[in-house]
Amino acid sequence: MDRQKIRWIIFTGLFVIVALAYTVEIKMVSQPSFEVKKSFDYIESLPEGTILMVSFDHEASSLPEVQPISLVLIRHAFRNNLKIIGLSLFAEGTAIGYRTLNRIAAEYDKRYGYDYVFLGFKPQHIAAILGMGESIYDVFPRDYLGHLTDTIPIMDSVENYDDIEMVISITDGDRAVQWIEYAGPRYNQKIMAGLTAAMITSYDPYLSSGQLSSVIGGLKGAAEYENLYGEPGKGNRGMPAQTAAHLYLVVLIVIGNIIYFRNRKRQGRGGL
Amino acid sequence: MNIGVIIAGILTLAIYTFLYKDNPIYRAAESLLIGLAIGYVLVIYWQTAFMDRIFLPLLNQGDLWVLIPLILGLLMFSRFSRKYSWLSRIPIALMIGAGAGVAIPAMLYARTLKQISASVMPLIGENGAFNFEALVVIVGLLSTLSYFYFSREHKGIIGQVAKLGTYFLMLFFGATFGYTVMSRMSTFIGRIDFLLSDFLQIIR
Amino acid sequence: MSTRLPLAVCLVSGVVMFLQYFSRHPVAKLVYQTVTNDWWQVIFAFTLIVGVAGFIKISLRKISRKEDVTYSLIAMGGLIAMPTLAMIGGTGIESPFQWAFENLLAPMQATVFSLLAFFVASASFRGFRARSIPAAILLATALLVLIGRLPLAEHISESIPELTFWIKNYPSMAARRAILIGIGLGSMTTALRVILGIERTYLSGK
Amino acid sequence: MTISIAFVIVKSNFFVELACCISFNLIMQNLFDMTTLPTLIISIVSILIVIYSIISVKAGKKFSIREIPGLKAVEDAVGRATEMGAPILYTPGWGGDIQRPTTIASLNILSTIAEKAALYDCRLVFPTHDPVIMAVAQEVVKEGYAKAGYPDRFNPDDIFYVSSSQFGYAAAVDGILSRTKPASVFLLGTFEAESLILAETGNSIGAIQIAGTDSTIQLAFFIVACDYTLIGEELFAASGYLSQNQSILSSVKAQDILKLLLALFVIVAVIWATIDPSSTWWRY
Repeated sequence: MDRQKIRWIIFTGLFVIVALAYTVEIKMVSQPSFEVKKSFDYIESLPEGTILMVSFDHEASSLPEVQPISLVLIRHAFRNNLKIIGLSLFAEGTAIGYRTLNRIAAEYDKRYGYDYVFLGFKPQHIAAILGMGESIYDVFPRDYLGHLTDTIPIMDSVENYDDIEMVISITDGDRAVQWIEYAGPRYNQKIMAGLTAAMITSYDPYLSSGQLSSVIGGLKGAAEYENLYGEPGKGNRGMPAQTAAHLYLVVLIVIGNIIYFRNRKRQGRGGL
Repeated sequence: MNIGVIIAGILTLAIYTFLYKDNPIYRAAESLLIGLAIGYVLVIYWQTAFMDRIFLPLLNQGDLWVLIPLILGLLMFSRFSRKYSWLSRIPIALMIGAGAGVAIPAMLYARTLKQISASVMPLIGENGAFNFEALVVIVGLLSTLSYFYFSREHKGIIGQVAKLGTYFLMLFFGATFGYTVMSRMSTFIGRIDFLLSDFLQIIR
Repeated sequence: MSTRLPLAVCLVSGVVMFLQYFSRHPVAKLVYQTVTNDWWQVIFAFTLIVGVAGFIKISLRKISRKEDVTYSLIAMGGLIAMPTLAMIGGTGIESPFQWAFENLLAPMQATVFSLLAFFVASASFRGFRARSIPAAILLATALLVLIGRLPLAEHISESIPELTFWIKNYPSMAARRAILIGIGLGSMTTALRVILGIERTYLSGK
Repeated sequence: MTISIAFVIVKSNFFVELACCISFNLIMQNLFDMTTLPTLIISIVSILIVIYSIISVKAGKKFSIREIPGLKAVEDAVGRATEMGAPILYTPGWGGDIQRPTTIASLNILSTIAEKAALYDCRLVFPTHDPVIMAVAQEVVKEGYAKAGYPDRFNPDDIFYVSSSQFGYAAAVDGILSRTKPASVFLLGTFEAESLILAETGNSIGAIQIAGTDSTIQLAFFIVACDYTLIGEELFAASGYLSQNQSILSSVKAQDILKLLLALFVIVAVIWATIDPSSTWWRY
């Protein structure tokens, strides 16, 4: 069989398997990882009215992977009556962040300006991170909708990081590193990150050094968090498909090797 | 159904036709993608570079410092002329030189010192037990480093150690592959979610 | 002049940026911020115009030669559409610019990204063959981690996720560190040659 | 007259003030950040070793490095493209910019390949996401063609900007790969997620692929999908090996010396930490 045909078969197989697995609703129970449990317990422990800062530091293309994380985190915060200041240090994350916050706020009857606010986007991210350590008003004189920041009720009690319990950076790259390196040491700001699975290993050094409080990584992290939260969402929904895709790869690798060794035998080079 | 969802769905399928082979539908989508992406970047840079960094500081605050990057930027336009195109080497030299200056300490710190220091662990733990992990890390680090030793052919002892290094490298590549696949599959699942729930509305 | 001036600029900017790293003085931080955040961005923006002009030139030439006319027109249309929409309706949340981004550009980018899933599958089929000992190690680790990352794994055996975690944190981490150290040293010497003006490929003329 | 004198006084006062102000500031503020001391020490040691090796080149010393598998393939790759009458595609990846030393190393390799391509009259296509890299690459390739003695074979339109968007760039390069069907593909530089999109498409058209990157995550994908992969530092060594440029080779030698010193440091530190677990001098 020629190479092209084999590719088509592999591609079609993946498409069919993932699409089918996505339509079935099975709850795949898994032990939450230490990191996810730590994140959940921390948010759970906060008293009502505590202010969190959620930064949507990702591009639109990684939305499928990071949005389940931001959805469940914001739901959890709103359910526990925590307040959220949203912003974005990545141009593409801006509209996404605003829409996500609004959508979940509507589910929990939260009011813009009182329970949450969206500050918008700042391009020079390092300057913005450092600037907010002194005064959030200076960095964001107006919110995303153009209101003067100092007239927004939720901002009454907020001046800088001293008034913010934790910064949660939802990222597909190294923006959370900049939060860690700039807001962390100088302003003693606690930082949590929601990451794509591919980025998890890059953040290991910061976790082990304690500079990063905890992480929620990938669809699997989101699913685990949803289980702790008690309401399955997009993370859980994706797990059967994720499992099917991984198993499909395992099967492909095994078949590839069977073919390879059979051909080798036939060519008389002996077995293993 | 929302017109935006219909268009997004059609474009999604158009890109997927590439998996069959290159074809006019994919090519049209690709051209549109490239054109829109360039247009998008132009708008973003118009706002963040030209407006925020040049015109607004210059006109609103009378900040004359911005003339330096402005002139450096304009020098890039010398590339349109054959005779003066060498002038564009000045801003390029600034970017390359400054980049190199930043890179030396940053690379030595993050990529060398940090990594070396993090690899050092006592071989005997606090409870007096032998720390197998510490040994694995130190052997892995040194053997892989010897793989990157270029001054001598990989023969004899160096050859053996470097060979051990390649085994560690393969462990790393295998593990990274396994870890990264999860992300890659998630993005595809995201598109399937869009196609099945938003576009075709087969599932809720 | 055409070589010396750029070399001088390269040397000075390299030395200044090298030194600022070691200072906590506000002036040093200001220099760093100004050069990396403002100057680089502005120079890049102007160069972008040069690059886009080249792109337009090639497209127009294709149109005039009547090759790939449709595709060139589509690309040019997209290129003009975004700035035009931004000029008409701004770039706010409800603007047509944002609409075009969310419904045209973003889905296509996400779809190209998701092609990776398919390519991971075809590469896995072809690339993981136990041809030699290193290849077998690569294969075995990849299989183990693929399974170990699933919720399913702990139902098969507790030790699979543990072993996955162990490989990631010790042997794999050790190899990664060695790669990083090598890259760090290679980057450092390259950067140094650039600053000293020995590396001048970028000025075309070694 | 009075006005000008007054002006001078005011001016000199200004300078005095400025000087006072600056020196005061310099003393009061942290001119030197003590936490960077270890970095400064290793920087100085490294710089001295590199400079020493460069000086020994000037003094006539010859350096050579071991063979790197994959680099032999570079010559074959250009030859293969020529035989098949197909172009070569070279791309430095989406992850890098001109400020990154890796990009410089990649452009060094490009210059060697351009020379060979000019010699064999083989078309060299270079799509990029970064207009600055495009501008520099045009110069590099032009020079390569001139060096080979065929400046007229150089076509600046073959080195072009496609799109700064990661997946716009990936889609464009995929399109170019499937349409121009290059016989050889070089993926050398800093890559991110687009790595495998390009490498698998390159493989599907049957091109011979030589990859090399400093992105540790993407290395795994290149290893699986490409014919030859330069791992991390090999990319830097490759630019010296291919061009036989003595200054680069001497740097590679300096890197080896530094590696030996670092290895020694690790061994001493581990023994020390084992004997005295409370020691921290090696920690940074």
